[in-house]
Amino acid sequence: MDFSLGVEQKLIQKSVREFFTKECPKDKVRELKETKSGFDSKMWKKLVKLGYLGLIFPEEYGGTEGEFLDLMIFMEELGRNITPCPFFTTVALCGIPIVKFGTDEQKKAILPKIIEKGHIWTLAQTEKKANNYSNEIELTADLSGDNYVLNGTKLFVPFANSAKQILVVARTQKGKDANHGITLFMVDAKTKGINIEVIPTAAKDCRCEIVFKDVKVPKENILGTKDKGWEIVDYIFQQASVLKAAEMSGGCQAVFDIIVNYTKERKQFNRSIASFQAIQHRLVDFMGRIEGLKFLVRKAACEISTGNSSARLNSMAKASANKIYHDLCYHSIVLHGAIGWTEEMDIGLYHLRTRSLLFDMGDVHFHKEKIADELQFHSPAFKEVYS
Amino acid sequence: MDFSLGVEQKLIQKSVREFFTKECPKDKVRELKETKSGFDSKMWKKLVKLGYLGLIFPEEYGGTEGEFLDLMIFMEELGRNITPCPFFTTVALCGIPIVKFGTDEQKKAILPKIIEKGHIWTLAQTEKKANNYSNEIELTADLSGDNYVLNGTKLFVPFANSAKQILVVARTQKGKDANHGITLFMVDAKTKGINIEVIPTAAKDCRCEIVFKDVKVPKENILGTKDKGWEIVDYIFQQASVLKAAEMSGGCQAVFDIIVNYTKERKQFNRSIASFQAIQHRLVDFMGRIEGLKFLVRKAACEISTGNSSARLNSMAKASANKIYHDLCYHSIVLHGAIGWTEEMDIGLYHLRTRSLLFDMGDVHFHKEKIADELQFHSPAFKEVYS
Amino acid sequence: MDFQFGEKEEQFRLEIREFVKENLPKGFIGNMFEEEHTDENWAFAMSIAQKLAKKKWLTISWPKEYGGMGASTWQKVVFAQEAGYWGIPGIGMGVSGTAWVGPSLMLFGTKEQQEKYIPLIAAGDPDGVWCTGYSEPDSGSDLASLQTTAKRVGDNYIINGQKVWTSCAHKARYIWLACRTQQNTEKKHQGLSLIIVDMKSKGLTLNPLKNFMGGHVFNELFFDDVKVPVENLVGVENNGWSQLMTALSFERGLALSAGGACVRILDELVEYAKETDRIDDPFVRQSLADLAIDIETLQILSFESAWKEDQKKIVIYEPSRDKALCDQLLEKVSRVGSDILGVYSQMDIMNKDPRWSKLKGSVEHVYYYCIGLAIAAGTTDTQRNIIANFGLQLPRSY
Amino acid sequence: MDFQFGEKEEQFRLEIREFVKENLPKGFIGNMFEEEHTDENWAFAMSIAQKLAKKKWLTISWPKEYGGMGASTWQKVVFAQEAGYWGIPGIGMGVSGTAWVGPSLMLFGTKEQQEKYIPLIAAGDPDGVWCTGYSEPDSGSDLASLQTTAKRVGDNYIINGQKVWTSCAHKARYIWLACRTQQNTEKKHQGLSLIIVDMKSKGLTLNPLKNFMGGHVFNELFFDDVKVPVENLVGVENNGWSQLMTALSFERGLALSAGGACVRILDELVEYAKETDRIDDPFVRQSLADLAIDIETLQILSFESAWKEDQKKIVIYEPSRDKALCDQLLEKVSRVGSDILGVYSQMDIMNKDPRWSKLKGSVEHVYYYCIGLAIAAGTTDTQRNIIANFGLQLPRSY
Repeated sequence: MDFSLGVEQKLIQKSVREFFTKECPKDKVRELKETKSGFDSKMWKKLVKLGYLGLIFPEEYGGTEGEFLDLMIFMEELGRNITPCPFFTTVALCGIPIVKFGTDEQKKAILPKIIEKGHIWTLAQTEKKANNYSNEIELTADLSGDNYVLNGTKLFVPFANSAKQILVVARTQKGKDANHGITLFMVDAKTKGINIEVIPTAAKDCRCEIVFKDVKVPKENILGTKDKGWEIVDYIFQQASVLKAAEMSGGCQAVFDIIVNYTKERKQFNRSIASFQAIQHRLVDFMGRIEGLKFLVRKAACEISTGNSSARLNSMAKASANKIYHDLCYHSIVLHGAIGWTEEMDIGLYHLRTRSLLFDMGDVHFHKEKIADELQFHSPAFKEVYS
Repeated sequence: MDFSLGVEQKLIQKSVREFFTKECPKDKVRELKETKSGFDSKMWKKLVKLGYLGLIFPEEYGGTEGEFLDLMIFMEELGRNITPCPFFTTVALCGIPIVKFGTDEQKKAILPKIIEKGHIWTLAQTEKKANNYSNEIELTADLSGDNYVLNGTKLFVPFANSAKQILVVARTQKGKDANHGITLFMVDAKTKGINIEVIPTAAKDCRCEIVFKDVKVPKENILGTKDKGWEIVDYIFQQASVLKAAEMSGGCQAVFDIIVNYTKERKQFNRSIASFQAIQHRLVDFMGRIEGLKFLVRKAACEISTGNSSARLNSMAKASANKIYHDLCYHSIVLHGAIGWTEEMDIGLYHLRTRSLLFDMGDVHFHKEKIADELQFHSPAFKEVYS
Repeated sequence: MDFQFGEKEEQFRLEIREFVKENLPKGFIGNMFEEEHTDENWAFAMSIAQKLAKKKWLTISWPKEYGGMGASTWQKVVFAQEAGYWGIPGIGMGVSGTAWVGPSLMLFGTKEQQEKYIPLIAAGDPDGVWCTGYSEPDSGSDLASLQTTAKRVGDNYIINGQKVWTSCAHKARYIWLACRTQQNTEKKHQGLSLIIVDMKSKGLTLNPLKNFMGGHVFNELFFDDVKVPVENLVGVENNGWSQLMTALSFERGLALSAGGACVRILDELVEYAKETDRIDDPFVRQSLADLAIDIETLQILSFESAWKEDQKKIVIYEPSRDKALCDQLLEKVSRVGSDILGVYSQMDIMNKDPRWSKLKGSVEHVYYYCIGLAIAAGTTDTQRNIIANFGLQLPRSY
Repeated sequence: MDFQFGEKEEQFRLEIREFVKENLPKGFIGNMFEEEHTDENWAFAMSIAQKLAKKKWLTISWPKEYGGMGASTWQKVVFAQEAGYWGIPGIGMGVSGTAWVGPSLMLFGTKEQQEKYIPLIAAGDPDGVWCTGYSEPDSGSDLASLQTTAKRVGDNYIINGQKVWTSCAHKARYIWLACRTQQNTEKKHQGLSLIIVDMKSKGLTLNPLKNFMGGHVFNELFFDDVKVPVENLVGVENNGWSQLMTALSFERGLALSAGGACVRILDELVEYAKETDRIDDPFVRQSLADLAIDIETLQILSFESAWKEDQKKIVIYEPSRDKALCDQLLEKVSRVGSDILGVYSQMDIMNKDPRWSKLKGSVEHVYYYCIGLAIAAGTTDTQRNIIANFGLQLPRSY
């Protein structure tokens, strides 16, 4: 067992942290909220130039073939700095499944453009039920000649307004088993019939509504196998849950640093408020939870890295992140007193993201249900030994 | 609005508190755990002599026709002193429904014996599903001549080993609607075929298993109407939930007094431990919750007293009591340190009852479900005004 | 014992609802502090304030001789509940004037002050809008350590210093200012005074402090040799602390209106769950029931506090108890409500769009504003300290 | 990074499970402290202890030269986990001897002491059972204020005073006693010494302190002119405090075995839910998943602490962090487990009947014993104070 970061990860942690601190200070984060694209395209280009988009993609497509762990560390730092950018949507939600399920042709056509040109991708999955189960997928794709024709509406698709390509989860067949009959299409965002509108969210993080009206997609643009797309969605969820949890874990660490420093410095009744026991104990309880989260996420990522992805751990990571993030932000702002509520303090920037982070890749309830599944079908040691 | 106790209730509160303090000090409570009957029959006789068994029963049957509120205050005091005795089972679980649903003949035959002779009754409802829904009732009662023949098993029936009579919830008809086909029988505990065994519970509060094997019960011993007994069970639950919550509310008040006094007196690091902020804030949070519980219970009882029984409030009272009781006992014992864990301190006596109290008359989940029903079918003010 | 409102109060409740029906847009949900965000909101709030003034409800608790309604405790309770439930805008015109400036002036003000300021407040006049200058950058919970000075020079006070977290200052005509009129006193709460300052005074500058959601509630105020006539002193010079404590004690009823607001959100969530077919989801059911219990508990406790006041019993820790519970309840209502709204809980509260903001954005609004409320008028921890000291007679821990 | 045990450890785990299969009754779940309740339990525990001694597992962390196994950190971790999961009785023979008396004697004991006491412990001998006398009626969290005195008279110490909460004293042959050998020192932690006392000594009386469930773990001990030869002094006279602190730091691994015990209960609860057809109940599912998350979290943190120790990193607040989380987890496991067991959670733990006690009563056992554990070895609040001071470098708050 080894809890330390490897040389590679330490390097990434250091460089990414420096990069974000320099390229995207908190005032920039504030400014970006007011822009249309929601992210800094110059910074994006630098990220591309530094090769981060290819961090874990195969060398043959221009990547550096790093480990999944490297990506996890990248996401921790992204979350620590709450850097708004379409990295997660491009790499985690689209790049990773393309590497796994794409044909060699598709990969050759797509991955170098992501890695070298910084093409932005996003995943259009959520529909109005918004429950992350396959029964929410109602957007239809019907074959007509050499094309599929897509009709329906996707909601809260991150950075769709900047995306070059959209990975669309569509229904190609209806039946009893909702998991069956789902197909993933890679769709050019400029295709006729696509209408994209930004939804006004608290974080101003460019969640979009996409209306598909008779959108024609060539049939070779299917990712994976027709009707079996839900497997891909599950694959995406497993890894992206951990990466989103890493982002949140980084965010929690940053918020915790802020509040510990603030309570040490802030004086009332001639004492640092960190000397009040009620405050201390609250901080202490958060510290335990945050450290637990950090290692849970890292463990889940480690298992993915070594090819032993654990659905149980992946869901635990995200559920755990969800359980902590809100509480931490709420109490940290309250501990600041009035100043914590102002625009000028960074803490609020973290809290504005709480709700979207909680729902991205599944809420607590969703992930606990997944964990319960794992528990149900696991054979306990005592039954084996005492059998 | 008036939050003060009426003259009558103050009197009852004072006399009952004095009575229990004198007749059932905590060492007696400890001793009684080790006895077969689990209660002090001498004290029971005194309670009868003082007329408490007839507290709210009609004068014509020998009662004093007090309000439901009086009974609620009685239960608060009983809970405050954790006095073990079959008062609740006799009065709340059996006497009250007999007054409401019994024929005049039945009432004349039964109530004076309860009030003047202290006959002990209990309700046999729980079966192995133990969920408090009608679908748990599987004990059958089949008509055979002038008798019903009962077969089945009841569990955790309080004080059945001392009861003269048992009110048995039986199934006289099976069908789609589990609520239908339930009938309540008044059964002499000495009837042939009844076997009663005490279950070893933590509180040693004489929860019994009753096995019914071809037990003959005369058909005139039905309470209320055949097949419509579930209405009676519901009626019992409504009122008994509030009374059980009152018992728990009294218990919470007693535990809170104990822990506040202890933390004030106990010194560590040359200070009263009540001066530590973390301890203070824990006590303060409990105080708010306990005061809230007290008034919630009293309000629910008040509505029953005035004939406006509210299923919503009744369930809130019990759910709220359940939510507080465990937490309070756990933290109070921990705040005591090691001494709180010993037999000699009273606090443990309260905690030994936690689990049975939580399940008596329904757990939190059960009552929240009832509240949700009420919410669902209530028409909100905004819809009416803005319609 | 009796836990029901009387017929008179229920009648009054109907009257308030009639007012709501007539004066608020259909389906309206008012959110706390929202009226101060924009000029448009404020204008609407002031138009309602004037209608409330006509009913004497704007100053419902004031004696009739000062233009109030002279309402009974229970009428006030009903009004606070309903105000919370409907979110009636303009209800306190920024709170200060109606809640403590008026009542304090009745107790401590000169006849001239009473005649000049009180009628403007009672009428819902724009010049009857007040803000309150207590907090300073280095004195929040520790209020007595405030540093803004008022120096007597001839017939004037010359005021210098800084106030912060002053809500409604950008809408107020006057500020109710706590400042230091004597230096180097033995104890820090000695030598303080309350002074009325015209917000149009020379040397007074206002810096808006937007909250992190973009809303404008708080302000910073800088006093740079602000000259104020001595007749603006309220009560006795250097005796400000006890007057200030009296004024603070007028700030009640928050838990009552918050209780009403919570009932509204619960009602709306139940309807939302029904409309979206989620009412049968066991988690939604249990969550809603859980909220219902906590809301009922807060309400009953805040009624008890009102009852004690009505009975002229000594009320010391109860408002703190209610405030602490209220802080926690609002957080829970907003969190659980957000969980029920799911992805729709991430909407921007400054930019509401009926296509996206469910329940008119009220859940998200409480989600962020419950934080502000937990901080305002003494943090939850400060309330706990008060309860520990005065409710449980425990030694001071801070 | 690597979060898996190595092959060697997994092999060791299998070996332990083989031992369990051979030596424990089928389906056995051992509960903490239960072995001290009755003579019968104790005899069984000691029989297992002797078998463990043969494997060198009784003193798994001791160096081989003292009769230990000299296990690696990760073997120790695996053993602690498995011991918790299976509830292997006799594992520490009342804890004191194997956990700190032995290791302390290796550090501070004379050669004679080492030769006399250490082999008895390592062999699982009844004379190798120890208890520890630290707590006194007026010094719990504030240990340094202890008052029991040992006065040097010739070649003896004469001991007077009282100890309390002494677990296992009724089974122990020796007590590891902290007492005051010098009066009126400048600081209260000066002048303390550690002395070995034979439990059969004249003047030493034991009063059992049953817990409120009827279990016998704690005792009171009265020392009335108990004469102890000076050679029973451990280490340096009046230097007891630092030795005592060292001994306390040996008391690790509680979170590891508690984690194992929690996994077992979770496993059992899942099976119970399956058998009783409650596994599809959404509440049962969510509760079980919630426990699984918290258990995994505690385990990973306790592994981290072990890793830091293994890496010779300075471990200061981590054991406190793990203990605080462990206290809370045990409470939660027992509460949620009880909710799932429903009416069956009210069973008497001293009078288990397989007809009524589900999961062999283990949930109820934890339900009551988690309280004792939260109190023992520093309450949860004491741990929080330590973490605040040493983990977060916050000022002392107590």
